[in-house]
Amino acid sequence: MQTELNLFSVAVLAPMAGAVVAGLGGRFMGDALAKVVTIACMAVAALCGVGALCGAWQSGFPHASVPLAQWVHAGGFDATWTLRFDTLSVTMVAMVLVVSLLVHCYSIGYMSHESMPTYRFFSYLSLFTFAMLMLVSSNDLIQLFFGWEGVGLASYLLIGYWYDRPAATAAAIKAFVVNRVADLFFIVGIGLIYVLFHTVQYDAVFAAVPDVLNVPYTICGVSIRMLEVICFLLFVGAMGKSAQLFLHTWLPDAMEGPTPVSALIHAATMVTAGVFLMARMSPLLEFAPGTRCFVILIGATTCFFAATVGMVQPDIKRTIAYSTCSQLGYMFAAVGVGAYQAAVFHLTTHAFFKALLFLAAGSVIHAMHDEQNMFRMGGLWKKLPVTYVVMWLGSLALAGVYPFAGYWSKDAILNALWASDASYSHYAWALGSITAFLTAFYSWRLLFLVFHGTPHDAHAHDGAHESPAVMTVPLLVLSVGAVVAGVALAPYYIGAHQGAFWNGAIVNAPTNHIMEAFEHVPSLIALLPSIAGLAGIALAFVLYVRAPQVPAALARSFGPIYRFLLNKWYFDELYDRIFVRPYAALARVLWKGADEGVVEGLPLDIVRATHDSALQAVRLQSGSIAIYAFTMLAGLVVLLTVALCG
Amino acid sequence: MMAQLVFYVFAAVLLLSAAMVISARNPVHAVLFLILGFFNAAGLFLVAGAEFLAMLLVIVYVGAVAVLFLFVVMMLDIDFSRLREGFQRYAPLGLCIGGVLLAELLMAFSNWRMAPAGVVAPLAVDPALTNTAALGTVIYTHYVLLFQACGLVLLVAMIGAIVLTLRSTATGRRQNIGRQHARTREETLELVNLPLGENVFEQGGFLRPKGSYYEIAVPGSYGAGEPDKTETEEKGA
Amino acid sequence: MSVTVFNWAVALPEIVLAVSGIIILVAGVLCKKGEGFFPAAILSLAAFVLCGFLVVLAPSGAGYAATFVNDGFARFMKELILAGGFVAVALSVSYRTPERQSLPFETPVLMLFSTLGAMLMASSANLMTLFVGLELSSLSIYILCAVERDNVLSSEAGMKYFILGSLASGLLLYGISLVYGYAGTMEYSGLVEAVRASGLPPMGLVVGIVFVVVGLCFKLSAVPFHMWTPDVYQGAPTPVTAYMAGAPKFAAFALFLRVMAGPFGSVAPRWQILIEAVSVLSMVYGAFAAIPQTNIKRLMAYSSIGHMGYAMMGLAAASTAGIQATLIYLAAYFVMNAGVFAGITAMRRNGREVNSIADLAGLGRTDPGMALALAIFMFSMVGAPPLAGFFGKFMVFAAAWQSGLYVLVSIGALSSIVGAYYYLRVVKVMYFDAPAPTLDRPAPSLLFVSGGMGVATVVFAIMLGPLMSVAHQAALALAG
Amino acid sequence: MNPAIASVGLGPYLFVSAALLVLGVFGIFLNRKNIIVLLMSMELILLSANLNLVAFSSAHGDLSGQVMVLFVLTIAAAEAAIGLAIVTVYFRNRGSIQVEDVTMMKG
Repeated sequence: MQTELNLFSVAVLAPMAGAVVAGLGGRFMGDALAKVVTIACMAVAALCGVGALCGAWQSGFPHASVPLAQWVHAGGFDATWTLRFDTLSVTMVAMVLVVSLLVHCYSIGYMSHESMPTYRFFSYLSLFTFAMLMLVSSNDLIQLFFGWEGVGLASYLLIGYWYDRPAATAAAIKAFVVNRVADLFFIVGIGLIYVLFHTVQYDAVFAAVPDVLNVPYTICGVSIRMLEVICFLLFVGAMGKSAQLFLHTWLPDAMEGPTPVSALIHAATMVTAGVFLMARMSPLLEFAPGTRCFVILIGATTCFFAATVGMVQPDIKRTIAYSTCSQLGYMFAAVGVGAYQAAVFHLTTHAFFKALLFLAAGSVIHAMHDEQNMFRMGGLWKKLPVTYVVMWLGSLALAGVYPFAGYWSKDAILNALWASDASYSHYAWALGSITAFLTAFYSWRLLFLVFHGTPHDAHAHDGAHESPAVMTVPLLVLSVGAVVAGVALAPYYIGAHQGAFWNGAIVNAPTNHIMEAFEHVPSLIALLPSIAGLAGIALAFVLYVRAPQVPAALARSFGPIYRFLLNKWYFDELYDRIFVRPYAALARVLWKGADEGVVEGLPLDIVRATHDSALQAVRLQSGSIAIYAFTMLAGLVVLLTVALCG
Repeated sequence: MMAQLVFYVFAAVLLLSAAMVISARNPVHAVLFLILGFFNAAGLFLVAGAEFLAMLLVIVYVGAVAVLFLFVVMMLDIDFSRLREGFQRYAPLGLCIGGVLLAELLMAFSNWRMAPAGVVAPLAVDPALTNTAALGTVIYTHYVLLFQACGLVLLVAMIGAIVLTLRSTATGRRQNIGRQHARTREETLELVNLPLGENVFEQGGFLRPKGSYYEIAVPGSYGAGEPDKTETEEKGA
Repeated sequence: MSVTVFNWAVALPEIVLAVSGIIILVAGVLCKKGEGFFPAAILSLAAFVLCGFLVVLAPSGAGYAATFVNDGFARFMKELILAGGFVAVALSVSYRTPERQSLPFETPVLMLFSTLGAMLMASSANLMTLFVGLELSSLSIYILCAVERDNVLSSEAGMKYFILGSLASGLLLYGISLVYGYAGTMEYSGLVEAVRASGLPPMGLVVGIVFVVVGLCFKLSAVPFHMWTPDVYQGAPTPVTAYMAGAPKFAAFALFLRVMAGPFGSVAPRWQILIEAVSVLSMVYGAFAAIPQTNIKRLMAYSSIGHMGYAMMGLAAASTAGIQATLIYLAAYFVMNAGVFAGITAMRRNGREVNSIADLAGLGRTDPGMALALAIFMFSMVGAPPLAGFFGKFMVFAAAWQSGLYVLVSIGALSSIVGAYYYLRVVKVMYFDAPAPTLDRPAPSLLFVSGGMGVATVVFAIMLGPLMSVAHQAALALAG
Repeated sequence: MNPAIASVGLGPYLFVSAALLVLGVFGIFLNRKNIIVLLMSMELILLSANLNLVAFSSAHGDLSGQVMVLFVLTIAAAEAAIGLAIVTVYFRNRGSIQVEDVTMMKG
């Protein structure tokens, strides 16, 4: 047991070592050595992570914790650096590390054309990984928040890595700000947890849940159950990180970062943090049905919304980004109905095929010399055979075609949605099914546009070539995952062995029987998503291979809808109107009026008044003895009068 | 009754002369009024039974201080025609404030209360002694420290007067009285025969006295010849 | 003629000082003309040091038929006064240069006699002692102000100080006569009984107290009796200004505390409001009027007006803690003030004295040591921790707060913010302005004084413990 | 109490001294003429205080008031000497002792 804990600690901490060494010493040790160091650290960490997972699996997933150091110890408040060792954290750590290692390797090839030294990039990648590991292995909410913010910081640094591109900087700031908005809610939620439980340590909090079920919280005269409020706040925090509807706007813009970063953000780190948080907080969430309804609503809507937008995007990376958004919607919908296991399962499978898709897309972009518009590609399948094959595998997994990874997890979620008796769950099921169709459609739209048809840019087409091995090997490894992860893991994550597998890391309330119920849905219902997926593939084939002129005609005839989708439901414009412009106007007023007028002006006015009164005061000092004597006498008379009257 | 009459006469003259001191145009007159005021104040002291202080006021104040004022006023050679007439611009306001002060003082004095008897033992006067003897007894026993301190005050005043006003540089002409007395007729006069009908110019102008001014002026003062070293040092000390 | 214990030894330091003054005077007269200054100054310094020891050694108790008292309070104040006199004489040594012989050898002697008067004030147990001591001290200062007799500013300063000072003494004397008229005695011990027996104090007594307060406020240069201060500070020779900003102020405070806490302590509610008003006016006026100043001596005049306002806050508190706070404040004021004046005395260019703040420009580069010392003093005057001024301000604020004088404390805090403006302007000129032509190298005695005071200002916190306990004893001796 | 002052009473003395004080004060701050008059006004103020002291001394039958007057006279003489010396020095420097000319330093 101790061995696993040691491996686990190394797995969590090794990326930090890599990040620190490469980041601080990269200038001195040289670019190549820095890369080697980070990748070596990551490899060690990945080995340890997988080793810890295997060890834990063999010993039946015991619960343990690894105290590292004291942190905050102030009054009644106590927070220590502790690693939590249970199924959820171990699996997450292993998954994150594997994906991250592959992304690191891939980056060597992808970043080889950079003119500047790239040790900074690798250091950031390791830092990103470390922050995510901190997040998933946390044993209390404060440490979780540390990781949470670390992820936010690293994402800001990576999205804005090409800091000489204004769009990249703007995207980085956007990601950071949107996340800050969500984090505000999150930290208020943590604060309320401390208020309610007087601790932020998971076990203590979870143990005390039954005692505080009906504690009321009065806000603006309305009394609500405090647990609901807490869960709602935590979910808003998760919405920000996981790019759910209304807080999703940063995710597509984040594509301004280098493609490996996108892969990392979308597959293993960052966006999955929200889902992880929900799973981690399952003991609380189980007793907040109101919030869970809201979660279903948001999750399902996001799922549908993102898929519709993904259908019409011309940019290869944005299409995949919206796909992520959509898949995250599935996961939240599952959380909403209480099928946390299904959510985490989909998270895991999704990590493999989404990383695969992104890295493959990166390979395409790399080959096309940074061209991202799919309408300028075409007919590349002969030039990029490996990429073409893995893209197929990834798309099959994404579309949920049997027996690829996505099928198992997506099917489980849709079944759970059907089986659940929560309100909105059927709404979610309906939207989810439609989305399955749309997902398949836009995936093959991508495939056909990029790899089939006629090349639109002959020169770029001729220059295109297959990526080097350092990039293709990670693709192949991930494609294995995308094919087998579902069938291999399904029994443990959601199937017969799930109780023993999770061993209490995820809690279902005694009244929550969704994990049995979803097995017993009618077979037609269970088959529907696969049928929808195949139909989507067929439609894409018809529209983009058989009759390539139809999409343009459709876009023309359904102009308003097309533009509505192309502009992402006008969310950015809406936010610009509602938040950005009023805020900018307010800021301008505060700047010109309040700051320059009052904050700067007032002291100046005070200074002027002081100086003027000083000059007046000095005028009294006329130098004349008679005046001086007169002042003294006047003072005497005044004091005398005061004393006599007083 | 007699005492009252005397008091009111003295008091009236005192206040009148005080008023003249501050309003007289000529400072010499002001000093003279001040002397008159001191005399009357001495009278008031007498009425109150402070004979020694009354004498002191006359002897020290009139005899020394007031006369010192007179000397300085005359010595400073003030151009009276340049002296400004009247009072300061803010005189009305000043009068008001002075009036308030006077009113408050009179209010306080009109019902004067003393500390309850017996709380403090007075420094009793031996009825057998005259006022002068009684003061002398106290000054040299009880208040010897203060008496000596007053002596130091006078010393400081002396130092001050010397430091500030004594000059070793020549500023004016002073007579060498001894030399002047020691002169003989031969040194001073020279009889010359003037031819009838001629004026002095035709004889070569006026004659200077024989020894010239330099011999009769104090060495070191203006007009003297070469200053004598030893004598200047003596003066400097 | 009651028999009283004569107990002459209680005034031993004063006697020794007086005798040494006379000896130095005679010695100075015997020296060759123009060469008496240096020996006279050195002998005076020695006399101050000797008296500093004697003050500690002299027995406690009343003497001279209860006109004189020696107690912890008197010792504390006398040591401060002697220190003030010592520093002033030390500064006058370097003020006099071969090219500039304007100070006669009587200067240190007069400072010595003035210090003697101030010590008498601190030890007074009788209104007569108070008056005689005050006059001995003041008359010497009148002469000292005008002592540069060929300098028209010096004689104007002497003139102004003399006329206004005599007026103040006259008012003080009038007040003494009224107090005497009420009580029938001049001894403090008798006054205490008489005032306590008065019940509701009669008008005459109140008028007398106000006159006394006014007379003492003049010496402290508290607003509105401060008018002489800037002109006299500017005109008087710099060592004399340094003297005036030190010893006489301590003596006046000694009197103030002694008289107000002793004889008039039982009618505190009647005079407390006056002190509060004067304190507020001093703090505010001192802060504001200093802002447009260009002459550093005038600046220091307004600064001392403000400082006296702060120190009076402790008096206004009318408590033992308040007295203690005032004593600490005065000690802090002494170290920083003496240091600044050492710096001002050092301001010479080609042998000629310069006094404009602009002459300090660039001192941070041309003479970093002196600039650092001056900056320390300025920050201390602002009240920046952990320098001496901070503890002084903190103590008086705390004492006034405890006595419920919240308005006073808030006004004090505000005016010290305004005060920071002009103190820090000096620092700004020294470090950030384009350098003026270099000043001459300061004389060793100046470096000694400013260095010593700089160290004292910085390590004041370390000395604070013992100082507090001594000040506490002194305050207890006073409050009884 | 001394018989003479008993017949006059304390009050008239106090009134006279109050009037003398106010006259002296007026002399100081209303005068535009010359500084020596200021010095003389100062003498009036001191005289008023002396008058008070003498009267109170008699009224209380306490000698210390008269002793005080003795000291005050001494000090006043010294003060006059110093004052006149300063006036002389000033006159030598400025050639004038007009009250309104003593304003070289101000502000």
